[in-house]
Amino acid sequence: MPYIPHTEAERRAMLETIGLPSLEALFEDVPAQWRFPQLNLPPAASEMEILDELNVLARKNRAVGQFAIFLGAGAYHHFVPSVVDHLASRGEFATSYTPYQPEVSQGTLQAMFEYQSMITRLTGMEVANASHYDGATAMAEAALMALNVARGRRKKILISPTIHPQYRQVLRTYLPPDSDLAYVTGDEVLTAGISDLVVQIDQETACLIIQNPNFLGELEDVDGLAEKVHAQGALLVVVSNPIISLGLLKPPGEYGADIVVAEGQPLGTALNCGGPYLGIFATREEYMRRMPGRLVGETTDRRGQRGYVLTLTPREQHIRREKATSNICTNQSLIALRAAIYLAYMGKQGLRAVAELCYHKAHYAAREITQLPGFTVTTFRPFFNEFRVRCPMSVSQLNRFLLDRGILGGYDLGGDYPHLEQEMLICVTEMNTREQIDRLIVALREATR
Amino acid sequence: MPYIPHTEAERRAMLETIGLPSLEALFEDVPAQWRFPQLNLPPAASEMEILDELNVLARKNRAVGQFAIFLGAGAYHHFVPSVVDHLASRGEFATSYTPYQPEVSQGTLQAMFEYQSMITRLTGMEVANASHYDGATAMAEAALMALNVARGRRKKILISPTIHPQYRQVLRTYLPPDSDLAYVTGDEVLTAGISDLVVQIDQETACLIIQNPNFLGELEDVDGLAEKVHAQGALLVVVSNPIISLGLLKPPGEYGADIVVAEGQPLGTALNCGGPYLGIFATREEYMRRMPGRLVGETTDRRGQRGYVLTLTPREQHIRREKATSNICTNQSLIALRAAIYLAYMGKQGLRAVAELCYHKAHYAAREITQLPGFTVTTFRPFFNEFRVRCPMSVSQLNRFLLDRGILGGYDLGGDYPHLEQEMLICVTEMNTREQIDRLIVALREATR
Amino acid sequence: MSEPSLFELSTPGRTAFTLPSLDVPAAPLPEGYVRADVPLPEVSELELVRHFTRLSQLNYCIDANFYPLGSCTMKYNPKVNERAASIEGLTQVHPLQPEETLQGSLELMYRLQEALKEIAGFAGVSLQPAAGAHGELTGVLMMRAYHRSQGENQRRKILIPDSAHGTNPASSAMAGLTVVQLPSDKRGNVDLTALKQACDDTVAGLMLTNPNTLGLFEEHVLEVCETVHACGGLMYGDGANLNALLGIARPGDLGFDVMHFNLHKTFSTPHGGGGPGSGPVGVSERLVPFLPGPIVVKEGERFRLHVPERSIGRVRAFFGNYGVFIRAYTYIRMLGSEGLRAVAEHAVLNANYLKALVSPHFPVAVERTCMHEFVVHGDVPGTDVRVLEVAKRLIDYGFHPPTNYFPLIVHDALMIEPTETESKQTLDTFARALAAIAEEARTNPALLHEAPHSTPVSRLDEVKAARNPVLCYKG
Amino acid sequence: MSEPSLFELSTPGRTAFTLPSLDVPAAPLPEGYVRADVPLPEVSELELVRHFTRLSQLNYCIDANFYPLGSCTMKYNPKVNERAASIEGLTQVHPLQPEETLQGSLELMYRLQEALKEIAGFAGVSLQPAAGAHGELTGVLMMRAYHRSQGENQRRKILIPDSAHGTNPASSAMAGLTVVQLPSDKRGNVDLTALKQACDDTVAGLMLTNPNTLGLFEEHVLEVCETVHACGGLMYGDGANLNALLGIARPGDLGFDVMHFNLHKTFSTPHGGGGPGSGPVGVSERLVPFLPGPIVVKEGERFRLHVPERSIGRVRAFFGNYGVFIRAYTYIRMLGSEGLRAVAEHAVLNANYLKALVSPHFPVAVERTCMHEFVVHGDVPGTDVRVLEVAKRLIDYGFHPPTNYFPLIVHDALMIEPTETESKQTLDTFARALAAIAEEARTNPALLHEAPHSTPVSRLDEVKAARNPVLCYKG
Ligand SMILES: Cc1ncc(COP(=O)(O)O)c(C=O)c1O
Ligand SMILES: Cc1ncc(COP(=O)(O)O)c(C=O)c1O
Repeated sequence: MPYIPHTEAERRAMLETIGLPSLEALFEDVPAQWRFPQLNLPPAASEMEILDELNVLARKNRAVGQFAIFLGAGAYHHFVPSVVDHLASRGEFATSYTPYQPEVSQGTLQAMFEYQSMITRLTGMEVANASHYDGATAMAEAALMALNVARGRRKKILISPTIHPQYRQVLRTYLPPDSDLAYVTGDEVLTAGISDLVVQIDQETACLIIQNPNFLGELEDVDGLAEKVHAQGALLVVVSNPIISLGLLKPPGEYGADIVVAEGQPLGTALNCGGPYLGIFATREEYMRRMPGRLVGETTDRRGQRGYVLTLTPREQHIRREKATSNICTNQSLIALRAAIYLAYMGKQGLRAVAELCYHKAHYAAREITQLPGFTVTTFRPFFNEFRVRCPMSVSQLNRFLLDRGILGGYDLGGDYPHLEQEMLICVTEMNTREQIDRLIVALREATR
Repeated sequence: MPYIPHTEAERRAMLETIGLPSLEALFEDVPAQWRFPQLNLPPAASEMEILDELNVLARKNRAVGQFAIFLGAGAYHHFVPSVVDHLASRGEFATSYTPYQPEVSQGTLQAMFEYQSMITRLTGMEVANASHYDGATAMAEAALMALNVARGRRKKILISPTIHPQYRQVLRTYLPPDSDLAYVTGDEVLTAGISDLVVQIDQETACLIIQNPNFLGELEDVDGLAEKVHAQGALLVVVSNPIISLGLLKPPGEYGADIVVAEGQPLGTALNCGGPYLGIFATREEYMRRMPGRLVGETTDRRGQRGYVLTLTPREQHIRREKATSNICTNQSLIALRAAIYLAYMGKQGLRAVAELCYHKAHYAAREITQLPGFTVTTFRPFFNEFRVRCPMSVSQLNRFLLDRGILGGYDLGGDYPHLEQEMLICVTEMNTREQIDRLIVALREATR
Repeated sequence: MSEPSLFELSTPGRTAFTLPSLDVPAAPLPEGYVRADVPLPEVSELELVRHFTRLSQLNYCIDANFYPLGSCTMKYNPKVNERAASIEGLTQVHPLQPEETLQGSLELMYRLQEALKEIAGFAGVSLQPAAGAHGELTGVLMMRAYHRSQGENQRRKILIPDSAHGTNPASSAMAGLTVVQLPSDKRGNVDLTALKQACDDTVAGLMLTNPNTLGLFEEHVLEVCETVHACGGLMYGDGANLNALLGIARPGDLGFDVMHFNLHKTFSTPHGGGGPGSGPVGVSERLVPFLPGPIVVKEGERFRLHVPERSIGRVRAFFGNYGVFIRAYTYIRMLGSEGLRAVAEHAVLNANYLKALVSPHFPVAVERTCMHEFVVHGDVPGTDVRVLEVAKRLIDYGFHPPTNYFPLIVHDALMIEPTETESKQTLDTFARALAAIAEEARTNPALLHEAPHSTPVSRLDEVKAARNPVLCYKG
Repeated sequence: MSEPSLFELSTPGRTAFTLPSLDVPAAPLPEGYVRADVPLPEVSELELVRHFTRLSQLNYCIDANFYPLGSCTMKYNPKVNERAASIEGLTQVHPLQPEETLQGSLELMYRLQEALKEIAGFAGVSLQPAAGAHGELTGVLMMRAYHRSQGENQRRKILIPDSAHGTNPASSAMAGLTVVQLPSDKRGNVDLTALKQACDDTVAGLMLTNPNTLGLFEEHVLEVCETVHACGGLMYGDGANLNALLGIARPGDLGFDVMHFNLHKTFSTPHGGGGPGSGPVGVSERLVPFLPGPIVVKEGERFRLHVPERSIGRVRAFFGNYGVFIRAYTYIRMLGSEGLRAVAEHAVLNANYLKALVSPHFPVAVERTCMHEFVVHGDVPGTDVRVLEVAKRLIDYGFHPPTNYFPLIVHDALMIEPTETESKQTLDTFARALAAIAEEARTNPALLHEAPHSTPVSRLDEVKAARNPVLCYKG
C-alpha cells in the first residue's frame, strides 16, 4: 500500500504488543452497524497512471500560456521568477507546520518576520500579520477587527460599491443580515463614489472600506479622506488591489489608512485557478493587539542571540477560544513565503519596474482602444493597469470572438454592475507583449466589422 | 547585470583597493589587438523572455508524451518516480562539486557509496565506481582497463557485432587504427555470434566484449563463456543494456564477467535527447586499483564515527597525471544520485516488477505482431524487452506511417546492419499500455493494406 | 551562525530581477499618486537564494524528521502530489476564464467533491473554505441559515465539549453564536447528562470532534446525535481527525449534519510552515441548499459552476485552495478505497502501539484503545520537569515535539499522533527517547531545563517578545 | 547524528514503488536466465525521502555557502536554467527520434554551437564531449588525426606546462601521445627558451591553459602560438578558465586551434556533486573536418545532423550532455555580449580584490595582476600549520575551502576563485576569516589541527580508507 511502511510481520508484532488480535479489533468503539463501509471509489492508481489521468484533465483546460490574456479582476497573471518555486518547494519549508516550537522553526519564523517587515514597507503600515486565507477573507476580518476596536459600540460597516464584488459577498456572508454584530451598507447604489460614502460616515460607523485602485481600475481620490473618517471615530480600511500597484503608487499608510488588506497572489504565485492565494493584512501599531492572525516577533534566546517566536498569542483561538480576535489557525504561510521571496527578488527597483511596465502597457492599450471605432475607454480617472471599455456588443459575445483568436478577453462588468452593461474590464501586465496588445486591437477592430 | 551583485560604488571601492583605475586596466596582459572583441550575440533576455523562447523551441519538437513510443536502442522511456526530481534537485546535491573535502560533503559521499553498493548488487560484481560519462565511454574505458590489466602485453580487443553500434564507434575513436595501444576486431562480420568470437580469443586478447541482452534484444548464451575467455588469460567485459533487464535476469557477475558496464539512464533519468546519462562501471575486487573513475570508500573520523571519503586516488589524473588509469575528472555524479534514488525507491521488489512488466508487455507485442500478415518477428532467441521485426516495406517508410498515427516506431536496423534491411527493433517498456500496443498492431496492419 | 536579516544583507543599488524592456511608448505617470520609493531590500539573486536556503536549513520538517504533532496529522506528503500540482495545464488557469476553457479544472473539483461525499457519507460538498477553521465558520453559518429558514432564529447557543480545539468556540463566536461548554466524562466522552440538560430549543447544535482531541472515539456517538437532533439542533463534526475513520465509519452515516475536512491533514498535502490548508464542508441532505457557492455540477458531459439556491454566499473569492485540491485528489486516487481504509487502520495501529510503549513512562490521560493519536501526561512526577521540558528535550533526539498543553482538560498534555506513514522502527526509537528523557528528568533534570542543546538558537524569551513586540525589522 | 545506510534502514518486504498492474497476458519467463533476486534495499517512500534529505543536509553547496574552489568556477547557478532544463517539450525527447520531430532540440544545439563559436572565435564546434577532460581527449585525438592526414604520423609528442591540470597529461596519454613537461618561468608563463628547445617535427602540439592555473594570463601567448605553429604543431587550449576571457579575448583569435569549453564552469550549470559537466570542443578552420559527429547544421529553415567528412568519430553515444546545453544556452541568452564581458570583468575584479585582502596574510605565488583566480602559499611560516589545516579551519567559518595542493608547482598552494557572483561583503568576510586563521595558527594551532569542529564528522582517516578499501556496504 503506498505510503504505509508496515510489513505483515511488523503488523503482527505491533498487534501483539498492543494485545489485540487484529486490526479490526482496534475499532470496537465504532457502532457496528456503520463500521467498515464499502467506499465506492475508483481503483487505486499508480504514480504513472494518476499523472496520465491528470494530464488528460489538463488538456481539457486551456491554460493561459495558450492565450494573450487580458483578464484580471482580482487574480493577476504576473511572472513568477524561478527562484520562488526553487526555494519555496524545499521540504524544510513545505513539510513543516506552524512554528510553535521556535527552536526548530527559525527558518519559517525568520522568513515570516521578513514577510511582515516587507509588507509593512509596501503598504506603509506598522504591523502586518503572517497571512490570511485570501484578500476577500482578509477584508472581512478587517471589518470584524474594526467592530472589535469599537468594542461593539459601532455596528455600521460602510463599503464602497467599487470593492471587488466577491469581496463584498464574502463580507456579507460573514455578517449576514440577521447578525447582531453589525450591518453592511454603502454599496446599495452601485454608482456611489467616495464623496457619496463620506456623507454616510457617522458615530455608528465602525469603518469605511474602499478599494484602491478600485475594482474598475481607477485610482480613488483619497485626499483628506482619512481625516473625515477619523473625525467620526471610524477606521479607514483600504483594499490594496492589485497589490503590484504599490510598486508605483502611494501606499495606504501614507494617506491615513488604519487597516490595509490585499490579495497577495500577484507576489510570486501563479493563477492556480483561484487558490491558494494570500490574504495580506496590515495595520497600525496601536491596534496590534486587536489584529487577527499569527504574528512573528523578534526576541533573544538564553545566550542572547537574536531569534524569532510567535507572539501576542493571547489574541488567538488556541488561547482565548471564543474571545479570540479571529478563528484563524492554519493560514497561507507557504504563499506568504513565496511573496517574501518575490518581494526580495524584485527588491526596491524591481517592484517599481514591474509596476511601471504594467502601467505603461495598460495605458498603451487604452490609447490604442480609444482610437477604435465603436469602443470607448470609459475610465476617466487615472488608473493603474485595469480600465473599462464600452463595447459595441455584449461582452460575452466579444469574448467568444476573441477566444477563437487566442485572446482571453477582459472581465464582463455587466453582471455585477448592471449600469455597466457592455463594459469590459481590461487588465494588462508585464506578461503582455506589445505584439499581444496589437493583436487584441486588431481583433477588436475585426469584431466590429 | 543578472547574477553580478556589484554596485557602481562597490566597483570603485574595489578598484581602489586593488590600485587600478578601471576594469579595463585589469586586462593589460591581453594582447591589445585582440582585447575586448565585440561579440555578435542576440541581446540579453530576461527570464520571462528566455522561457518564452525555449517554449517556442519546445513546440518545434514532438515530445514522447505525444506518442505511443516503441523506440529504445540504447535510450529508454521508463517512468521516473516523483521522488527522484524532488530529491536530486535539492541545492545541496546539485550545487556542490566533487567531494574533495569530505567533512562538508558527507551527503554526496554517502549517496555515492550507496550508489556503488547498489550497482555491485545489481550487476553481481564486487566494486563499482562513482560513474562514467555514459554507457559508450564506460565501455571504451573498460577496454582501456583490460589493456592496463594486461600491462601492455595484450593488444587485441575483441568485440561482438551485436554491441550497440554507437558504442563500437566510440571504442574505435578512443583506439584509432594507428593506435599503438591496441586494435579492435571481431565485428567485421556483422553476423558473428558468440561462438564465432570465442574461437578468436587468443593470448593476444586483452578482453572480449559482449552486450547482453545484445543490441538486437536477444539474451546471449553465456554458459561457459567466461571460462573460455579466462582460459586464454583475457577478461570478459559485458555491456549490460538495457540495465533494467537486471531486475529479472542473471547478472553478469553470476556468469563470470570481469568488468560490467552499462547505460544507467533508465534508472531514474528522462530521455533528455541523449544526455546527461550515466556510465555504469563495475568490476572484481582484484582489479579495483586499475579501475578508472572515482571511488568512495568507508572509513572513520577522529572520533571513531563512520564516514566516507574519495579513495584509491593514486589511480586518478590529479595525482598520477599521464600514468593515471583514466583522464576522467568531472563525472555524472548527479545522474548517479538519481540512479541511487531510483534503485532505492524501486527496491528489491520494484525493480523486479518493472522488469517483468517490460518483459511481459514486449512478449505480448511480439506475439501479436507474429500474427500479422507481412511481419515476422525475427528474434528467435529469448529476449527481454526488445525484439526484431522484419517488415514488408522499408522501416523509414513504415515509421513515417506510424508517426502520422501518433506512434514512434522502432529503430531501423538496416543502417547499421545491412543484412537486417527492413528490420525494425521494437522496444516495449512499462510505459506502454496494452491500448498503445494494440494501437501499434492496428497501425501495422493498416500499413500493409 | 545566525542568519542576517534580508535588510542587513541589503546593499543600495543591488538587484536580482530581470524584466523585458518597455516595448511600448511610456505614458506620463499620474501626478500626485506616485510614491517616492518602495523601501524593499536590495540583494542579488545569489544572496537571496543563499538566505532562504540557509533559513530553510533551520527548520525541522517531515521530510527530515519524525513530526508527531498531535491533531495535525503530519504524515508523509507524497512527492507525486507536488508534481501533480505543477502540471501547467491544470494550474496556469485564471479562475474567471469562461467555463468552456476550464473543463479540466472543473472536472477535477467535481471528482473531488464526489470523492469527499463518498468518503464521509454526505449529500453535498463545497470546496470553498480555505482551512479547517474556515470550514467551521462556514458550517456554523449554514446551521444558522438553516434554523433561520425554519423560523427558528432563536437558536443561538452552540454546545462545545471542553476538549474541543480552540477554533470551535472561536468560529462559533465569529458567527454570532453563544458557546456553551460541555464537560467530558471519565472515559473522555461527552457527558451525556450534561448534554441532555443543555438541549433545548435555543440550541443551534453541537460541535463534536470525533475521534475527539484525546484521540478517543465517542462511545455514545449515536446517542449524542439523537439527543441533539431530538431538541432540533444540528450535529457539526470537526473533521480534523478524519484520518482515523477513512473506510472505518462515515460521519454522515453516524448522524452528523455538517463536517469540515482538513485536506491538508487527512489527505496529506504539505502544511507549508503553517498553511495553506483546505477545509471543504460536507453536509447532509437538508443543508445542501445552504452550501457556499459556487460548487461544480455535472450536466451531461459538461461541468458547470452553480450556486445552491439558499446558499449562505461565498466564504472566499473564487473556488478555494485549488492547488490543495489537486494534491488531495491525487492522494485519494493513489490509495483507492482499500488504501484509505489501510491508512486509518495503520494510523490507529501506530498510535496504539506507541501508546503501549510510552505509557509506562508517561501515563495516558484516559486508558482506552485510542484512535489515531493519544494524550499522556508529559510531566515527570517527583521532579520539577513539566511537559515543556520534555518536549524541548525531544528536539535533541532529532524529533519534532508532539503537541503540548492541549487538550486543555489534561494537565501537562502531550498529544502524540504518529500517523500511518511512520515505521515501527521510528516509533521504537521515539519511545526509547521518551523513556530516556523520563530517566534524565530524574537523574539530570538540568539537561531538560536547558534543552534543546543542539539547535541554532536555545530557548527563546517569549515574554520579552510579547512585552515589547518587535514585529518588523527596525534596523 | 550520523545517517544510517540505506541497507541498515531496509526491512524485508517493505516497498515504496507503485506501478500499474499487468494489463497483458503474462509470458513464461525464459528458463535458466532468471536471477534469484535483486538484493536492493527495501524502504518506504518516507524513509527514502528522509534519508536523502538528511544526506543532502550534510553538504556545503553554492546555494548555501561561499565555495571558492579554484579552477572550478563555482559561480551561482541560476534557477531559471533548471526551469529551462525541465521544459517537457525540450527534454522528453528520444535522441533517435526522426529529425523532423526533433527540430526544436536541434535548433537549440545549433544556436549553442554558434554562440560558442562566436564567444571563443572558432570556426566549428562539436557539443559531444561530456566534460572538460573528455573534450581534451577529443581535441588531442583530432590533433592526431590532423597530423595523420598531413602524413605526419610521427608527431607523437605533446608539450604540457608543469602548471597544467592533471587531466591534460592524462588525456594525452590516453590518446597515445608522449607527454613532455615544460617548465614555467618566474612570472608564471611558459618558459619560452624551453619551449623553443622542445619544438621539432615530432611535436603534435602544446596544451596551454590560459589564464593558467596560477590564474595568470600568458604574457607571451602570441609568441607561444607562433612558436608551436612554426614547428608544425597545433595549439590546444584548455578552456577551463574561459570565465576570465568572455568578451575580453577570443582564444581562436589568439591562435588556438582547438579548445574545450567547460559549460558547467563558464556557463554556470550546477556541478551536481561531481557532474554532469559538458566539454564541447571548438576548432579553427583546418580542424573542422575532424570534429566528432554528429554536429547540427542548418539547411534553409531545417536543422540536420551531420558527420564531418574526416570526423574522428563519435566520442560518446548520441549528442552529448544535452540537459547541460539547455542550461548553458539559457545562461548565454540571459547575459548577451555585454553581460558576458561583465562576467569576466567582475570575476577578475573579485579575484584581484580578494588577492589584495588575502596577500598580507598568505603570500601570493606570483605577484601580478591575476585573472579570475589566484594562488597563495597556504601554510603559515614559523608554525607547523600547512595549507590543509587552513583549509579545514575555513569550514568552521562556514566556507567551503579553496582548492589546495594544486597547482603542483606551488608549495602549499591555496587556489582561490571567487567568481563574479560573489559580493564584496562575502569577499571581505572571507578575507577576515583567513586573516583570523593566520592569527590562530600562531596563537592556537591546535584549533587548526583539530579543525573542522562544526561538522557532522571530524577529519576522516583517508589512509585507512585506502589501505583496507571498503567500497560497498558489507553489513
Ligand atoms: C481538532 C482541530 N479542529 C480544528 C482545527 C483547525 O483547522 P485549521 O488549522 O485547518 O484551520 C484543528 C487544527 O489544528 C484541529 O486540530
Ligand atoms: C584547468 C582544468 N583543466 C581541465 C579540467 C577538467 O575538466 P572536467 O572536470 O570538466 O573534466 C579541469 C577541471 O577541474 C581544470 O580545472
